[in-house]
Amino acid sequence: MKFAVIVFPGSNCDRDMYHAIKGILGKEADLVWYQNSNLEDYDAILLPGGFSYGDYLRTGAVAATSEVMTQVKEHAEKGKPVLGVCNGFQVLTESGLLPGALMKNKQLSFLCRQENIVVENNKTMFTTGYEKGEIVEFPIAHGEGNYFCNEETLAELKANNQIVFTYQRNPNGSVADIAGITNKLGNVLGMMPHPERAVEALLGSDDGVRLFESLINNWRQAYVTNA
Amino acid sequence: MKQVTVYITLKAGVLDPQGKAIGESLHSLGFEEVKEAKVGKVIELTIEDGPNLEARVTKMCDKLLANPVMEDYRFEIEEAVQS
Amino acid sequence: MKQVTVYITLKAGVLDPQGKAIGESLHSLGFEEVKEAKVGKVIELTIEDGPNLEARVTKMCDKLLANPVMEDYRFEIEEAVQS
Amino acid sequence: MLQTREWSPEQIEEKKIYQEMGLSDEEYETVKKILKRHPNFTETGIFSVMWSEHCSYKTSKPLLKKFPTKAPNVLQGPGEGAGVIDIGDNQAVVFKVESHNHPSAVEPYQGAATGVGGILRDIFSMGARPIAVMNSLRFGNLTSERTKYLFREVVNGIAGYGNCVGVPTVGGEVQFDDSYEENPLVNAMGIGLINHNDIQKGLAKGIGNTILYAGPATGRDGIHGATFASDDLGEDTDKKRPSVQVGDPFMEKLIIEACLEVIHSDALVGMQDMGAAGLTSSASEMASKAGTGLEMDLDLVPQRELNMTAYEMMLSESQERMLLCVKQGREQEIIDVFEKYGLNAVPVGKVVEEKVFRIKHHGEVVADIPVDSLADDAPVYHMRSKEAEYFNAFQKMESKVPEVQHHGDMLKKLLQQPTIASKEWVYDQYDYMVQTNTVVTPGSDAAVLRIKGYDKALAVTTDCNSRYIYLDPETGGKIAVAEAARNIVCSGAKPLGLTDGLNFGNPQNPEIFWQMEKSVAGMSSACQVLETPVISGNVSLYNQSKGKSIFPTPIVGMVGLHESLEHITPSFFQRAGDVVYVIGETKAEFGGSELQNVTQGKYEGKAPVIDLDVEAKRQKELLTAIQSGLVQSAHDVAEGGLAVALAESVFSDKGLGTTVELAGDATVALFSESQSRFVVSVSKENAKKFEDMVQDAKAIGTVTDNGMLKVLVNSSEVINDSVQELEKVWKGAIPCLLKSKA
Ligand SMILES: Nc1ncnc2c1ncn2[C@@H]1O[C@H](COP(=O)(O)OP(=O)(O)O)[C@@H](O)[C@H]1O
Ligand SMILES: [Mg+2]
Repeated sequence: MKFAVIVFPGSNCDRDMYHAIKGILGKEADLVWYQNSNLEDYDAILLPGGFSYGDYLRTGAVAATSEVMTQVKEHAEKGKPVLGVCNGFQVLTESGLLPGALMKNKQLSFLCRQENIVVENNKTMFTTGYEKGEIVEFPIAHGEGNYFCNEETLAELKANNQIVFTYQRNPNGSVADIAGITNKLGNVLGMMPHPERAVEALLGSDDGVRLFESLINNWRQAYVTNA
Repeated sequence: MKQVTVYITLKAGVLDPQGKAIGESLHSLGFEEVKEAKVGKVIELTIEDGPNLEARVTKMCDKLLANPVMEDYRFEIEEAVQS
Repeated sequence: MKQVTVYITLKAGVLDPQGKAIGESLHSLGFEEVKEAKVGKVIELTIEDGPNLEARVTKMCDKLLANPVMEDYRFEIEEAVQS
Repeated sequence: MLQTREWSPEQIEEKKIYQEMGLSDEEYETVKKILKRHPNFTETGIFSVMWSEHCSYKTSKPLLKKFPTKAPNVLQGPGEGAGVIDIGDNQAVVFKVESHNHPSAVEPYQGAATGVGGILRDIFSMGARPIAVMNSLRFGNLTSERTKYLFREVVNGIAGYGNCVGVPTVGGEVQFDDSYEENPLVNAMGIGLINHNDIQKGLAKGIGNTILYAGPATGRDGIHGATFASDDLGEDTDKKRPSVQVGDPFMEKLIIEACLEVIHSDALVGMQDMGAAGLTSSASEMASKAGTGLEMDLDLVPQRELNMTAYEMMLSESQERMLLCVKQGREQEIIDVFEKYGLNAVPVGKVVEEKVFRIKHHGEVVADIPVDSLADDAPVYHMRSKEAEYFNAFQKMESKVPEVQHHGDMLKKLLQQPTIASKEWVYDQYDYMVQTNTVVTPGSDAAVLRIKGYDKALAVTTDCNSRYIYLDPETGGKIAVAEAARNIVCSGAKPLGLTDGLNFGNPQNPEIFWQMEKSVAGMSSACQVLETPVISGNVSLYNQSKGKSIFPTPIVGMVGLHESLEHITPSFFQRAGDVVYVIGETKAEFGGSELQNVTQGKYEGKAPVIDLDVEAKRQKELLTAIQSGLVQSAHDVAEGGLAVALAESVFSDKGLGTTVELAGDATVALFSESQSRFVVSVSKENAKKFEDMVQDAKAIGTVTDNGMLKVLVNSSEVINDSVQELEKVWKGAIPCLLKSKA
């Protein structure tokens, strides 16, 4: 299984994501510069955290208009996995791959710390390695992670089981404590907490390993075992 | 040359913590008469004249400048002052 | 009730990285006709009527709303529309 | 802005325009001698910034010479963008501290932000990837609205810049004292990691080679910033205000990546950032260091504003700009790398044999200066030094023990003093985890960063208790270095070396210069004994306003090496049942203590005594014990004394407590700030071995699981408080102060 970590100008968790996949999980991964890229050969696309384009105008907004996002959309339409973390989540909502928007934290300041995250849906290709209702520890580090959507959208998210992660103690004002959601199909996950920062006990938590393992196992079952 | 001013404000019903914080600070400075504060953005664009300017600015707003999930926008077009 | 709209913009010569990024992004979306983009803030205040409104708003701007080292401001006062 | 019109060379002399720019009469005469003519307006500006304290260290140079700067593992000492120390495996650590005090007083958000940006450029201009930043801050008491605003905005600015560039802010310190009311201190320390063969120098070598300008266009930002930084913050600061420098961390992030890519090209000869005094200092220093000269054409310099003069371009401090020396004919290879990141890189000049600094603008030579005269030949002053009156008086004072009625209440009070209180409000706003190396996050003695792929880690801390230094500069200087080393050792690392940020008042005042002299002497002797060379640093003088000087504040930024990840040791207790030790004896020492501040509202008397040999011995023994796997936790005793150190040792989510028994006077035992002490916890099984190894360790109690902090003195209970309660007031203090109305 081969991962692409998309690097936008201003991405800054790209190397951390790469380290998690390659260094910790031992899978193939490339850092793919956003320009002149070709995503066809990759099985999964990872949109890392950071401040693409300085987060100027709105977080993720400028990156969302870049050509590479058209390729990411095509990839997603084929049902292949896309994971956006932090700024990656913001890019996904801005580009319309996921509903809603991410606004300034309600207390207005950047917030960095370990958070308890509840696994609400363990049936997605990203979360089969967790128990439903399990509480995991992922770090957060964002100034604009306050998930917002209107009531209709929220009802839809709930009805389709698209809410994958919630905060045990809402740190930023997100609607319905939302920390991560998928698209309807379930192959595009956007989340504010950083699973790639939670892959080594030495750094405080390795709860994120199972997220990547789930992805790898589900991919193997879908594309290798049945092939 | 035209001067286009785009005003971007949060949609009604969207929480505006920044506006709230400003309102509170104004109160604590003694400006009790302020009932509400809301914060938005202004983007001033200097644009070369051409046909369909309005339609093009609308496109810029829809594609990039405003996020329809949470924001409304409006804009004004004026002659640019020469500098 | 009055509706006061405060426009806050960067002083001339102060670097506006945000405006620059927006301008470049508009270019890459094909809006080559955009020569310059600048970003500012609008703050909408709903204020109880009273004497010296203008002087008071000026004070609010000087004390809190604008940063005199980097920003200029101007404001408009209108009758508030009843809601 | 300083001036809008350009005076003629004769007018500059007649009207003494040079004085406004910061040159003294004698200095101006020297310039005339060097040039053998009158300097023109641009040249006068160039001399004035290059000869400002900020760039030339003209008053501090003689003192800086006293620092020990050499050791077998020092690969680069002071003189380049940052110092470099070997850490084995062909790797090295790069670090430096930089001040941004004056800009932060004027515009706290941008001042602090650009401070972070500047120190990062010092790091990556050496070719190193920045792996962490620290910040050392000083403000007035958190009671005035102005101080709260400065504090909030400075923290905001550091977060805004550091988080965006993706370099973790892993620690620092904040202290609050009256003396910083008008003149806050904002010092930032950058740390980078590099392979030996990647080390770059800022050299313009090779006659005919090209000088490339990389980064955003030049505007009229911060013109005369270096001079401004070397001047008092007076009443007329508003008028003198240079147009503010605005940081663009997004731009910096692109520059970092481009520069770190460019260093692998052998077309690159040298690289330096444009820091204080912008194009002038970077260009002239690159030539001067290389023994060459340099010609530059300002028409080629990218410009953000219209009609900029040569003077403005040479003195602008627009941010995020770099200057590179590139092999002739191979410019395009380098330009391509910058273009990949959407950045400008343009040739603006070339290296020449004649040792000259020659600037052209609109086809005319606007500056023609012997290049060495700007750097090496800058004036050096030996200032008059005079022992401070107050020092004499303080030395004669009897040391007295402040009166404390209820020790438990006093502990609570101390924990709420902003200097002691939890800094969570600060560091929660910093992304301290990005790059996924931060093993020990802010909130401990030193931050610890592992090095991916190796069984080793780096420990980093900044320290400086300026109250002691004020009372007794020499002793205080020793303590600052010793305390930094203590923090490194507690984390389980061996101190490697340090960088210093010397923040003082006006050196023309002999008593201030005496403070500088003495604290540098104290620091130097501690560096000798503790074997920590000074590899880089920064000087910020004239930190005073309205005639009031700041406390002398020579900040120490220290880096240490964990030889194995196994050695990483937490600063708080780990397990109930462990034995609690205190290393070192406690004497009645309250001069400059937090207790003195709380009970008397001022600092006076003698600073605590320090014996450097004892300090070194204890640090060595403790480190050996840690490396032998005997230690569960180690924490140094600092502000607030043993009681505060014990409280900090039980603050964690483990629900632990402790019961300890002390002897002697309760106030002394609990709150004295005697030096060279540590609180250590050791498992029962290892207790004997630990005691054999650490001679001055004394068992005082045990770690409990009852969540209570209990202290008995002479067998009677003086404190028995819920740890949760204590932690609550400790954590709540700063947010609470920020919210409360003046
Ligand atoms: N300005 C700051 N930025 C980041 N971390 C800070 C800052 N100030 C304090 N801290 C963190 O809070 C902890 C306690 O700081 P301090 O009381 O200065 O410790 P010590 O006395 O042990 O040096 C340290 O881990 C330090 O890194
Ligand atoms: Mg400490």
